Amino acid sequence: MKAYLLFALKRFIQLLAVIFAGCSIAFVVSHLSPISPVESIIGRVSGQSSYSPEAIASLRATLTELFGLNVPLHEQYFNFLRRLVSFDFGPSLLAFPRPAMQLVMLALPWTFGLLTVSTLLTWLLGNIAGGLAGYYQNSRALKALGIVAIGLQPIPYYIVAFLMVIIFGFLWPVLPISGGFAMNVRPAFTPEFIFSILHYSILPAASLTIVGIGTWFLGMRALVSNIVTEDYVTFAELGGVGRNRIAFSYVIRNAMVPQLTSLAMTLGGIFSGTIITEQVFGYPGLGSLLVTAVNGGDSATTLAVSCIAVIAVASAIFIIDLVHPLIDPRVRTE
Amino acid sequence: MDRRGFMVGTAVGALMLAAKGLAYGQDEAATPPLTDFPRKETLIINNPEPPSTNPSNFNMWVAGNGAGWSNGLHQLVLDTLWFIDPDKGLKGSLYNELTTGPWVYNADFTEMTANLKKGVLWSDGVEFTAADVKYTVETQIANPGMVWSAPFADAIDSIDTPDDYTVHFKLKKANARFHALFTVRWNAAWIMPKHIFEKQADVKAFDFNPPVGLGPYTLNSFDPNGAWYIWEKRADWDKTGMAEWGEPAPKYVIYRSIPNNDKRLIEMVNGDLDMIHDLSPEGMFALAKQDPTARGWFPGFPYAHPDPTLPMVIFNNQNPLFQDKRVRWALTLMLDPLEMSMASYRGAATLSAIAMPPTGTHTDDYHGPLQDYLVAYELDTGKSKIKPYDATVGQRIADMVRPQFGDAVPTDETAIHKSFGFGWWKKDLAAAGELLEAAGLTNQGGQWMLADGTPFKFTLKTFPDGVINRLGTDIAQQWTQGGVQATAETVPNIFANELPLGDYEAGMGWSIETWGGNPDLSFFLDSWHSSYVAKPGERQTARNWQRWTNPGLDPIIEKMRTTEFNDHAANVALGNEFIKLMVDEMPVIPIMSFNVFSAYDTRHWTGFPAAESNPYANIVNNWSNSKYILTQLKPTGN
Amino acid sequence: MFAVLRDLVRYNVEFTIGAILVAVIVIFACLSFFSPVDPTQVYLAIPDQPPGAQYWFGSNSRGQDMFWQLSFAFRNTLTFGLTVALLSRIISIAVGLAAGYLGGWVDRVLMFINDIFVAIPIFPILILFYFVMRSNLNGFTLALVMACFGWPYDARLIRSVTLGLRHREFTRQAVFAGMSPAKIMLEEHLPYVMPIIFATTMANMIWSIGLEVTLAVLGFTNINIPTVGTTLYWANNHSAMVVGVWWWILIPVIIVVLLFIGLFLLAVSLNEYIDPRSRLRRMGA
Amino acid sequence: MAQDNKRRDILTVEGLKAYYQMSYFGVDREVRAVDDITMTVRRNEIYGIAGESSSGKTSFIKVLAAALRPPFRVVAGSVKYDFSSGPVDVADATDAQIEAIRWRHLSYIMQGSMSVLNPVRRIGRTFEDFAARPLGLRGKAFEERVVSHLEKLKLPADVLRAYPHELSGGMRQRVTIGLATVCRPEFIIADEPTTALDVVVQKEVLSLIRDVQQEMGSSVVFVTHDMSVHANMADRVGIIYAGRLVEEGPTRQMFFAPKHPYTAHLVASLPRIGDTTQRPALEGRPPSLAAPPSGCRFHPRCPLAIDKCKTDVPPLQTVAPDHRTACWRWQDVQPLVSPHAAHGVMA
Repeated sequence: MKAYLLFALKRFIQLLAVIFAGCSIAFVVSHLSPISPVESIIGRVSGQSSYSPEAIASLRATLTELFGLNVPLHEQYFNFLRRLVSFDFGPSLLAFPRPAMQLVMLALPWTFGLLTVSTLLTWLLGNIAGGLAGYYQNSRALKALGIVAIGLQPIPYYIVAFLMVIIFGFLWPVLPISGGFAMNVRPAFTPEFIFSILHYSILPAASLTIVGIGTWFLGMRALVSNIVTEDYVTFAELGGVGRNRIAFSYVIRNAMVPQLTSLAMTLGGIFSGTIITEQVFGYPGLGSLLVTAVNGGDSATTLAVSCIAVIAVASAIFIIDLVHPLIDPRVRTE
Repeated sequence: MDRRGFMVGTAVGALMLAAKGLAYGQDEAATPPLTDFPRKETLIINNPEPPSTNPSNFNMWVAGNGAGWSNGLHQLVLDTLWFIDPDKGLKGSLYNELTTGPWVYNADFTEMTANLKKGVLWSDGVEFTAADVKYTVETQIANPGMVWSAPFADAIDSIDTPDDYTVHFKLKKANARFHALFTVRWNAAWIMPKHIFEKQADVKAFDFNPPVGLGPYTLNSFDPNGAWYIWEKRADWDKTGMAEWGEPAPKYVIYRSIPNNDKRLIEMVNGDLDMIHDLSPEGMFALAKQDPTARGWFPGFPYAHPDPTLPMVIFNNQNPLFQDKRVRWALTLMLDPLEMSMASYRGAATLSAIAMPPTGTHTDDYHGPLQDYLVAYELDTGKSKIKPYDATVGQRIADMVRPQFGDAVPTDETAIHKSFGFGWWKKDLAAAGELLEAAGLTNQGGQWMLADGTPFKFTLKTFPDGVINRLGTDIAQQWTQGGVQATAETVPNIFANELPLGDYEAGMGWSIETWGGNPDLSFFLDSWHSSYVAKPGERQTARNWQRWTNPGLDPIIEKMRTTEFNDHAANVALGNEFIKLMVDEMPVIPIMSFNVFSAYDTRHWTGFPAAESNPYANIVNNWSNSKYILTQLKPTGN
Repeated sequence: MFAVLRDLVRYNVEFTIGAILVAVIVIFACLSFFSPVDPTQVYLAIPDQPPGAQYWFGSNSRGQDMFWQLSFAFRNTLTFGLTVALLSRIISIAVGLAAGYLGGWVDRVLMFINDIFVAIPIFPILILFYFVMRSNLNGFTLALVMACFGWPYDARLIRSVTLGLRHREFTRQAVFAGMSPAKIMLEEHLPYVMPIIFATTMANMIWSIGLEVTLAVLGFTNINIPTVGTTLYWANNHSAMVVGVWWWILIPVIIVVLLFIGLFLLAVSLNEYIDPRSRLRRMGA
Repeated sequence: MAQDNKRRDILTVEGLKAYYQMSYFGVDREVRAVDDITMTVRRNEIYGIAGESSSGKTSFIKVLAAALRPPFRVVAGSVKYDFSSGPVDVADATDAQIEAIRWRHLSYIMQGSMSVLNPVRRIGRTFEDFAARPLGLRGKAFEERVVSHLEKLKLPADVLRAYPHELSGGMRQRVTIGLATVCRPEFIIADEPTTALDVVVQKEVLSLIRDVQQEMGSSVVFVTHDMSVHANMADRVGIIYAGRLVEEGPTRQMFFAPKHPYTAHLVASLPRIGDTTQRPALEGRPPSLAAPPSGCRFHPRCPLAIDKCKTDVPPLQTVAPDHRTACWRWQDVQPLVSPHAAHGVMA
C-alpha cells in the first residue's frame, strides 16, 4: 500500500507538471492572436448601435484593465498562472462580463458525461470484439466484423455523424437529433430527466462509438494474435481450460493492459471527436463552446476551454494510471 | 480492494457525477414542472442565432452580455413605441405600437412628442407609463455600456413627462429622424420596466430573469444550454400594445436555435419546425420539392424573401488602392452579373445596380423610375464614352433558370423585376482596362500593375459560409480573371472586427440597410455623415464601413435631418440624389438584396404572409416585426 | 528490395490489394498535373451534373468538374499526410532513439515532454492556431503544427524498442569500438526501428488526414485550397447531403476510405513480413 | 506376453511421423520433426528423452501431449494411451476425447516457469481454471484439496492468493508442478522443467517430481538436454536425433554401455569432477530437419561412419534386454569415458 501511495504521488506530481505545461502552451498560443479581446468586445457592442468615440475610449480603458491587458506579457502570464489555481480565466466575451469559467462549467458536465460513457463503451466493446476475433480466428462472423471495422474506421467522423442524423432523423425519424434533453422535461435529478438525457445521447454516443470501435478492434486483434503465442495461453490450452475462459481471462485480460495505456494516450484525440459530435448533433458541451468562442473572438473562453481540456485529459490519464495497478498486478509492487 | 467492484464503482461514480452536474447546471433555469406542448397550440420557430452563450440572461439593454435577441425575447416580450414593416403591413407599414399615433415634431424638429396608449400592462400587471420611457432614456444615458446609451446621449437634451401618457423629448439639434430610435426595423430601443430595474443596484449586471415585458408572451422555460426558449401567451394579452392587431393564436411559441442548415430542413420535414429563418439556396429548392406543405416567401423560384439590406463589395476608401473612382468603376465593370447571381444564389438573387436594396417599396420608389436615367448613363473611360447599364439582366437570369425550374419562374416582366431585379452593369473588360490605364495602371501580360510597378493585388474578406461567402469567392475569381490579383479570405465575423477596425482592403458585407416599407434612408444614411468617419487605424462606428466622404454627401444628409419623415416625395428626391452620387463615385459596388430563404410549413398552422397574395409582414422571423404574423395564424388541427 | 516486393505482391494478397489501392489513388492524384482546369475556379462546368460521360465523377454545385477537383484534392491531401508523417517521424525517431539509447535524465526529460504532448488535446490547439493565423495557415504550416503533435505516441514506441536494443551485444561492441552515440543510434539502431517507422507512417497519415478533414469540415482551414476536407466543407455548404448531389460526398468518401484501407493493408502486410511470428501463424492457417 | 505388455505399457507410440508442412511465399517446406518413432512408456516409470536443441524432441512431446497446432500435423502412425478410463489414440482423437483426458489423466509441466502462469491471475484462480472441472470439486472442498496438495509440495497455502510475479522462480516451478499433479494424472509430460532454475532449486524440483511420481504411481516423460538430470531421474532414457529415436535403454546401460556413437558423445560431454582428460568434441551441427541427410542421419558427424551409413537407414534393433539402438556399427561403439567416471554422475 505504501508503494502504491508513492506511485500515486509520483503520478500526481507528473499530473501537475502536465497541466502547468499544457496550460502555458495554450496561454502562449492564444496570446498570439491578432484580435484583441478588448477590440472584439467593442466591436460587438458598437456593432449593435452607434457609439461616440469618447464612450468607446472609456470602454476600452475599462476593458483593458478588466482583462489585465495593461501589463507586460510576462506579468499577464504570471497573473494567468495565479488565477489558474482558482480557475479564474477572466470575463468571457460571449457573455460579458460573466466569467468564462461559468460558461465552461455549464458545458463541462455534458461533454464529461458523453465522453465517459461513449469512451468506456467503445473501449470495452472494441476490445472484447477484437480480442475474440484475435482468439477465434476461424470464426466467420468475427472475420466479417473485422472487414467492417477496417472499412468503417477510415470514414471521416463528420460523415458518420451526419449519416446517423440523416438515417435516424430523416429517413427513419426515431431518435432526437438536436439538443441535450427534451423540451418538456424539467432539469432535475429525476428519472424523467435522466432518461431524457440518455435518449438524446443515443445518436451522439453511438456515432462516437461506431467511429472509435474499429481502432480498438483492430488494435486488440493484432495484440491478441501475439498474446495467443504466449506460454501461459499454450499451457492453459494443454491444461484443458475452457476456450472462452482462455479467451477472456487469459488472452483479452492480458491484452487489456497495453490497451489501457493506449486509452490514456488517445484521450486527447477522443476529445477532438466530441467537437464535431456537438456541432452535428447540436449537443451542448465544451466543443460547441470552443467553436463559438473561437468564432466570436472570445480569447478568455477559448483559453478556459483549452485549459480545462488539458486538465480534464491529464486528470483522466492520471486516473487511468491509478487504475493501472488494479488491472496489472505487476505494477502494484513496483 | 475488490478490483472489479472498484472499477464498476468508478464508472457509476463518473456517471452520477455527470448527471448531478447536469442537474446542478440546470438549476438556474427556473422552470415550471413538466409541461407538454400540444402541437396545435404550439408554434415552433427557428432562431438563427447560435445557442445563447449566456442563456439565463435576458437583459438586452446591455451590449455583449450574451443575452439572446431573436430567441423570442425581442419578438414576443419586449416592445417599443413604433414599428415599420419592411413589407406591406397589416394596416399599412407603420404600427403605432405603444402610442396612439405617430411621432409629433415641432416645426424645426428640435422637439418630439409621443402619446402613449392607456391601459397597457407589463406582464407582471404593473401599468406601462411615460415614466418607463423616461427611465429607459435616462438609465441608458447614465450607463455608457448600454446599447442605446450613445445614440440617446448624442440626440437627447432632456426628456419630460407632462402626464403618465405623454413623453416629450428636447433634442440637442434638429433631427427629423429622432423617432427612428424608438421605431423597430428588426430592432429598436426597447422600453425598460422601471419598477423592475430601479430595484437593481447595478442595472448592467442584472440578468432580468425572468423577463418582464410589454409583449403578449412571457417566458415559460428555456434550455440551460441556450438552444431553445419557450414562451407562453399572457392571459392578459389584450392589455398589450399589440392587441390592436388581434390575438396571437399560438398558446406556446418555441424558438429553437439550429445552426446547421440541413438539420433545419430535416426538422421541418419531420414536422418539428414551423418556420425556418434561412436555408442554403439548394436546401430551399430541396425543401420545396420534398415537403408539399412547405413554401417560401415566393411560391416558386426564387422563393427567398428580399431583406431591405444590400450585400455589396465594400472598398476601404482610405486605402490608397481604392481612392480613384476610376479604379472602383473598373473593378465593377469586371464583374458579370449573371455569374454573380448564379454563383451566390443559384440565380435566386435580386440584383440592384444602384445603392438601394431592390425590396419592399423601393423598387417602385427608386428602381423603376430610375431605369431611364440608368440606361442613358454615360461613363467616360478616358478613351471613350460608354453606356455601362444593361437593363435586360433580370430577364436574362429568368431565362437562364427557367430550364431548371420551369413554371416556378415568373414570366411577367414586373414579377421578374421584383424577383430577379431590373438590370446591372455590363461586364466590359475593355472599358475596365481603359479606366485602369486612365488611373495610371498598366497591363503587363494580362496582369494589372500599379504606377509604382507592383502588381495590383489585394484580398477580399468575406463570410465563412453561406451565399455571401460564395459571392465573395466568385467576385475574387472574376477579378483574377480580369488581371487583378484578388484573393478571397474568409473571416468569421467581419462586422465585429474587420469592417469597424478598417482591417481590410475590400470586404463583403453591407453598409446600406433601409426600412424597406418607407423611402426614407435615415436608417443607414445618417451615420454616413463625414463627421462620423474615423481616421485610418481607428474604429469606425456603424455603418459607413467604407469610410467614404464626399462633398456631395453631407448636404444630402443634413437636408434629410430636417425633412419630415413621412414626406415621401421629398425623401425620394433626396434618395435619388444619393443614388446618383453613388453611381458616379462607386465607393461600394452594390450587388443585390440579401435574400433570405425563409420557409414555413403549413402543416400545423396557416395564415403566413406570402409575396404574391398577402405580403402583410416580413416572414424573416428574427425580425421583431415578425410578431404580427402570430395574429394571423390559424391552427390546422393537425 | 525488388525481390521482396515481388514476393510480397505475388504471395501476400493484402499487400497486393493495398499496393494497388494506394497506387491507383496516387496516380489519380498525379493526374492533376495534367488537369485542364484550375481547381480554385468555380462555375466552369454545368453545376450538379451526376457522374456520366462528360463528367466522370459528376460536377458539383459550384460548377466544378469533380474528377479534376478530386484529383487536386487528393494530391493536396496526400502531400499533406506525407508531410506530416515525414516531419513527425523525424521528431519521433530523434526523441525515441535519444531517450531509449541515452537513457537516464535525457530519457526522463524527453518522456516527460512526451507525456505532456500526449495529454494535450490537439484539436483545441489546432483551432487556436487557426484562430491566430487564419488564411496564413496554409497546408505546410498546418502540417508543421500537426507534426509537432503527431510524434509522441510513436516516439514512445521507438524508445521501447531502442531500450531493448541497448542491452544487445552489438550495441556493446559498437560502444567498445568507440562509435559515437549518434552514430550508434543512426547506424545500428535505426535499421531496427525502421519497420515500426514504416507501419506508424501509414497510421500517422490516416490520423493527420482524418484531422484535416475534421478541421476543414468546420471551416477551420484555408477553404480555397482543394483537399478532401474542403471538398466536404463545400458540399456541406451547399447542402449536398439533403439536396441529392450525393456524388459530391460519396465519391470523395469512397476514395478516402479506399486510400485508408490501402494504407492500412500495406502497414499490416509489411508488419507481417517483418514479424516472423505472424508469418508463421499465417503459414498454418 | 502381448497382453502383459499392453497392461504394462501406458503409452505405445508406433511408426509416428509428424511434420511441419507449410507453404508460404511460394515455397513448400516440409520439416520432418518426428520421423518414424516407435516406443513405449510403462506404468510407474520415468522415461527420459534427451537430444540436442532442434533435434525434434520438443515436437515429439507435443504430439504426446496432443498439443499439435497447424502447420504441425501427424502424418502417420499412432500414439495410444491406455488410461484407466479407456484407450485413446491422441494422433487420431476428437477434440472432445482429448478434452476428456486432459489434466485428469494426461498433464504437462511446461518449459519456462517464468511465463507459463497467467501474470494477471492469482494462483488460486489458475488452479480453479485448470483443476476444478477435472476434479469435479468446487468452493471449500476444492480449496482444501488444493491446499493439501500444495502441502505435499511444501508450498504454503497463501500462494493461492499471490500473483505469479510475487513468487520466486523455484516457487513458481513448484506451483506449475502442483498444477500438473493436483488431479493425480496417470501420465505427466515434463518439458525441461528445471532448465531455467539455479542448481540448488533444480535439485529440489527434481526430487519433488520424483517424490510425487512415486507417491501417485504416475508415468512421467521427462525431457531435457541435460544428461546429468536423466542420470538422476530416469528409469529409461531415449535419445532423439534429427527426428528419430536413435537409442533407448535402461539408464545405467545407456551411460555405461551406450550402443550408439551419438549417445556415447552425449554421455561423454558431461562434466566430471576431477576429470581432466581431453574429450573429442562432436564435429558439425545437428542436421536440418527440412533436408535431413540420407541413410543414417548421424553419419556426417559420426566418427564410425561407413559407406553403408550414407545410404541405408539403420533399423532400431534390440541389442540387449530393453535396449534398442539404430546403428549399423553398434558393436563397435565404445563408451568415451570410463565406467568409473560415468558412475560418478549416477551417484
